[in-house]
Amino acid sequence: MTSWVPTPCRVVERTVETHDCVTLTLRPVTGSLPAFRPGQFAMLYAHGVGEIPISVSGIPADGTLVHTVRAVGAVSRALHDAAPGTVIGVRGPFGTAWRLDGVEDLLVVAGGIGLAPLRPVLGHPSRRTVLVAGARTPEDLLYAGDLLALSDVDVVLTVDRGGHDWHGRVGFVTEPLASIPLDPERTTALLCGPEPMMRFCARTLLGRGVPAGNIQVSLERSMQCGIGLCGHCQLGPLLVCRDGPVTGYPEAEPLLLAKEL
Amino acid sequence: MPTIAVWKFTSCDGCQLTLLDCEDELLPLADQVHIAHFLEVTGASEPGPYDISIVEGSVTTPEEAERIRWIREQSAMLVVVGACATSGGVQALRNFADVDEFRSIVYASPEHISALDTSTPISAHVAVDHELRGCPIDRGQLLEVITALLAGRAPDLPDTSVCTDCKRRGLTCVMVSRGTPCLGPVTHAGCGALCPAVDRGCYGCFGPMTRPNAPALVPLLKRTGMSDDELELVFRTFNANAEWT
Amino acid sequence: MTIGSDLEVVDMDVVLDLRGLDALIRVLAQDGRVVVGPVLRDDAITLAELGSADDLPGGWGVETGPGHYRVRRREDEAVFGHSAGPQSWKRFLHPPRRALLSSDGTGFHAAPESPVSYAFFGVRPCDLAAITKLRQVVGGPAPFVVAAQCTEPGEVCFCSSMGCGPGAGSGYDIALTERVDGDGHRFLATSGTEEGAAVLTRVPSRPAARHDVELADRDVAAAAGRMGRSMPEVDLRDLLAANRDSAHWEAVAERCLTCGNCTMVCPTCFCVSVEDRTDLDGNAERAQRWASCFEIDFSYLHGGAVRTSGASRYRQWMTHKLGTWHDQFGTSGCVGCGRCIAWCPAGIDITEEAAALARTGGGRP
Amino acid sequence: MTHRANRTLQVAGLARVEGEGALHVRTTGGRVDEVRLDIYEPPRFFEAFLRGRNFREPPDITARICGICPVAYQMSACQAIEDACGVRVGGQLRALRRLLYCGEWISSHALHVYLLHAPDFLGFPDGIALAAADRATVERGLRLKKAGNRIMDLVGGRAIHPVNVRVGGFYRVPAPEELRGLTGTLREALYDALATAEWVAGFEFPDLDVPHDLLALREDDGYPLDRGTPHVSTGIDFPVSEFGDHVVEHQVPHSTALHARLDDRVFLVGPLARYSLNSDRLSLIAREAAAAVGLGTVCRNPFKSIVVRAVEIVYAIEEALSIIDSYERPEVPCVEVHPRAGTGHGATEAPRGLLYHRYDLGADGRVLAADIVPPTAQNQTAIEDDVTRVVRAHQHLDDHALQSLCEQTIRNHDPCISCSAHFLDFSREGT
Ligand SMILES: Cc1cc2nc3c(=O)[nH]c(=O)nc-3n(C[C@H](O)[C@H](O)[C@H](O)COP(=O)(O)OP(=O)(O)OC[C@H]3O[C@@H](n4cnc5c(N)ncnc54)[C@H](O)[C@@H]3O)c2cc1C
Ligand code: SF4
Ligand code: SF4
Ligand code: SF4
Repeated sequence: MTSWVPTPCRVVERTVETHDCVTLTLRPVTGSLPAFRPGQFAMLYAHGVGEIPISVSGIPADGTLVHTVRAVGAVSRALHDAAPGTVIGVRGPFGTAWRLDGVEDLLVVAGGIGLAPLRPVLGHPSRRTVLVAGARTPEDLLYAGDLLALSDVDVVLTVDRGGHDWHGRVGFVTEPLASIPLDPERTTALLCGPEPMMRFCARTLLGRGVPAGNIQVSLERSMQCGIGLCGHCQLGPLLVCRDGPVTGYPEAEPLLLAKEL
Repeated sequence: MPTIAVWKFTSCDGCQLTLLDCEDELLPLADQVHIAHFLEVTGASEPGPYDISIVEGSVTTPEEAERIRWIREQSAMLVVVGACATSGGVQALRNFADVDEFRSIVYASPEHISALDTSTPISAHVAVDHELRGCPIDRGQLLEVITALLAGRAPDLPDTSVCTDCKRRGLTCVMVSRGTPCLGPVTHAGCGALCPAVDRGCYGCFGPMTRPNAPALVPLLKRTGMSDDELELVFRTFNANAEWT
Repeated sequence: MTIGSDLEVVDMDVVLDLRGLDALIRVLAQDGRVVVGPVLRDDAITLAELGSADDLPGGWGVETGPGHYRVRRREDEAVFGHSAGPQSWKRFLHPPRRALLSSDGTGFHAAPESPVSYAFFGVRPCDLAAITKLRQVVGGPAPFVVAAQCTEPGEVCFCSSMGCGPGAGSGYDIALTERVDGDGHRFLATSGTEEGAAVLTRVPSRPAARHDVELADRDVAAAAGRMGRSMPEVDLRDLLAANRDSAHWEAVAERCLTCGNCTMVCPTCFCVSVEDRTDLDGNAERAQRWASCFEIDFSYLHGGAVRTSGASRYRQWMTHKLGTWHDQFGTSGCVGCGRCIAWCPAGIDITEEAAALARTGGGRP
Repeated sequence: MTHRANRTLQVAGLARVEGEGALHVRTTGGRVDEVRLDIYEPPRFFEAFLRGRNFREPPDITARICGICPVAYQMSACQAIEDACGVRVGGQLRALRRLLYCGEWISSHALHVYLLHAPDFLGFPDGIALAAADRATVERGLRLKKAGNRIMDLVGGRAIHPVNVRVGGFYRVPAPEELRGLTGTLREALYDALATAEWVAGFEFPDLDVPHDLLALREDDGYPLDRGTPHVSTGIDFPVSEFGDHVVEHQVPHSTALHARLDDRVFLVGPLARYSLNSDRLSLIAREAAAAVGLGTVCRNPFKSIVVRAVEIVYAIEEALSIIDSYERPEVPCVEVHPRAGTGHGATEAPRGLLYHRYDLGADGRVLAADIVPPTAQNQTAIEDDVTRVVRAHQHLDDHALQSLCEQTIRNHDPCISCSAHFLDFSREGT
């Protein structure tokens, strides 16, 4: 049962990203946690409130963990509000990671908070990376300043609704996908966002000749344990906490197409 | 200290009493919160705003319809408790009848009695944050809501059948093993399966769970010997006004 | 304690009479185990702690059917002459509620492990298989298992078509086969582990004659032919995978109450929800409780539940049980005990529904 | 100002009573013109919607008239329906009913004594403030209350609106071992109850000696609880079936609230009446406790009802222990009751006094008509009369003190306004 017991970690830094998102840097109060890989997640426990799955949004080399949390309900709100010094419980790493071995051109497509689990794959100097990120409004764009500063990444930002001082794109992330230059055979696409978004994006990419096997998605289901015991995260044959969240599109597509699966 | 106010609308007081029935927790709770209004317990009544308002009872008079709007404005969190507050309660039987006739049965001079023609749940008048089902509510669930709100977590109030609790308790299903009609399969959990524990079929005092499949239960109830009349009555008692189908 | 598995088969069959059976219960208890077995309680044969063989439901049988269960007097005094009841061993291996940890805000402490070591007495072969499947998922210490081979399947049983009975496969310490006839009331006892063999040496018995063994084998073999039901002989995993969009789910949903009884009585259904509790002093506790995929909040994601329709919830349960369990754990999740059929108030029959799917073929593409 | 001759006292929301009510007092030149206990609890029309219901339903439905004394409603309803059907429940089933009722008495009385009434005598606004000053005492009260609730949980399946009560008996009867599990708690509770009697007897009681007729049940084998014959302090008895001939409800001109009179006289039900007519029926320890705190055989000072309640708690615990002690599980959990056309009457002693039910049944078992007379409805005239006397005797007090005393006078009767089957009044003098 020790697998249920979190490691106490202290919030050492809290960065406000948007009106409802913060990035927390956590350091184990004592000892260390096993290394996380991009795409994996932790179960973060807010004392007395609850525990939820949150991806790693950064993997510093100093043994800290970085997570970006969007406040949507009680637990995520409590984590969002955790001031530096607060102790948070961490279990993990859990789940599958983005498969990056042998990747030539990397296309990263993120919707909203979906950018968080993808941030750790950005900025790898040895490969060409294109990032297409969407958000509801310019104010909801995560890490916007940092992203534009990344030298090795072509960044395309788009929002559902712009404002006076927004000069970028307005529309869904699928639109730039239809037109950005890419070499389909060489491209590996990583998608994370709402299910319909991932489906539409994958369709667009398939239409452009990207092989289905080159597309990876990050799935989301209710998770209460992270260790294949609670059963909530089932999506057809998958236990998403164990067999996901990162899944090849050929495997995921039929599951995403089934109603209420 | 967070302030709590307890309000009564048309009801039997049983749900409020549930708070006083938390004998072991009552005084510790009183140390942690400030009771700003609770007429059954104290004459001291303070003006709003209140952090948590707990509302018992249904709306059956024009004055009550006014008062609930005021309470909503004054309360950060509105928790409505019991079948009266969540579905209109047993007094909602008037919704299916001629209220003038009801008045004349009870009162010699019915013209003095100012009551609305319907008994309606609080949610028909204002937005509510949490609903506690039951006639009466369950003590454990009441404490759960209060402690959850104090801790800032979401209260754990499973929206599922009485059967799930019945089974967790290890009770033997009275419907399957004795042919006793039971509303457990369509009734909202929360009581801890009290009736099956005393060899009785559930009579639905917690009201329907979300998406109850009552049409599938009806033939089973008939098979266990319920007449059409009884079937009508059993869904029209303590949560008569709720959506059973 | 050794794990009740197929470590080593010790061939040393003996025959016990009721006195021997009673002694067996007492020996297991003397060694510090809580002995749990079938008892007659609340008009059903349920599971409870046994003090002696007198606690067993001697002379009681059951009559089962879809949505139907009644205890009935038997003509003999058999103690294991009943098929699966409302409870399963899951209750002990994976209790309905279990504390996980406590938190004071800075430190997290695992809840103490239960110190109880169980001896399960009279485990039917279907349940023996279920114990193995359940433990594969939830782990925990192995119980000492006294199996009772099935010589009397019920109307809703189909373990033989799931390959889980009526003979006890692996996983027992001792297997009993009961027989009541003109030669008396007796139990052929076979040990499955060294520990089982050692225990058997401590109870009064006589060596088994070839005749005893033959009778037992015959009774068990006959039971295989008397199952009330069977699963269609198709690859169930493929069948369910192919029927994700079948219109048949709607037909079941009309009858299904989404009450969750089937999952709760199932000896392998393991899903749990985690509950957070806080007290007024700022301490928090986390616990798990049995959950059901029929609960509407089971699939809750921020914004709403994924599976709201009854059809999608029934599909989830049956597909998991018979199909995707293979993908997740390399085996079927169903052992054919028939509990979900008997204890479904609506009498929905998983074998019937599987047959209906098989009849309609692979469903829509 | 405080001694002014003409004044109006208005208590808009009576606290520490069950349900919602108000008090209105008007005096002119030292004369008390008007005292009105207003009930603004909205009507719930129980008697109306009981019509057409199945004869098995009133125990569950009428329980919902009052969350404080649901067992009383269930017991009176069962008795009335059984009476209509020609069934009498006796033996261990009756004993279990009595046990359940003891639970309600203990719990309801403990609630009233500690949380609602004692603060009046000790000058606290409420039981919570009392606990802040004397936690151990309030904890004792809560312990007592919990002991009562444990009986109801076990026998009734739930403390508020028990699920295990039915016409003819119960759904499930407990095994003797289950009941014996309560013995330890109840033995401790007995000490708490005796301490309670001693504690409340030490309060200061304003003088008041009410001349009303007293009405309570009386029976041969013990203090009245679950049955008995109505008995009046004037010496008359009448069968329960004649209740309606003696206790007549009527509307008073200034109010729509129904008031009741007994043979056209003001009367009182409840602990004072019960005790004064039955003190000889108390069990041993309760009788000793009554003597020890100086309660005579008759008590006519409503302020002392708190002492009577404490003695009744002692009685209920003793009675519960004795029932548990001689309990054997009945063969069947309930006797069969078949409907038949006719009328049935039932009366039991709710914690607040006699509670009467009458049902007219059709041959098919449908309720044709129902009549429910709760104790608070019967006491309303007496309560107003008490307040009149108190105001007259304490004209010298300032408004605040007089108002508090009036409220305390009302709380003497633990009025249960939620038992609103009958009464209601929206009209209030606006001064
Ligand atoms: C693998 C994975 C990675 C995630 N990574 C991130 C991340 O990096 N940043 C981030 O902000 N969010 C992430 N989420 C989503 C996040 O877990 C939910 O927003 C969160 O669970 C909501 O919980 P709540 O209590 O605040 O809200 P509520 O809506 O009140 O949820 C109540 C409960 O339902 C369950 N639940 C609700 N929504 C979800 C959900 N989307 N996924 C799983 N369980 C849910 C949880 O048990 C939760 O406690 C991730 C989800 C998954 C499955
Ligand atoms: S007794 Fe009722 S609540 Fe319990 S499982 Fe059966 S049908 Fe459901
Ligand atoms: S089982 Fe049903 S009727 Fe009985 S208490 Fe629970 S919800 Fe109410
Ligand atoms: S299959 Fe039967 S037991 Fe299972 S949820 Fe449906 S109705 Fe309930």
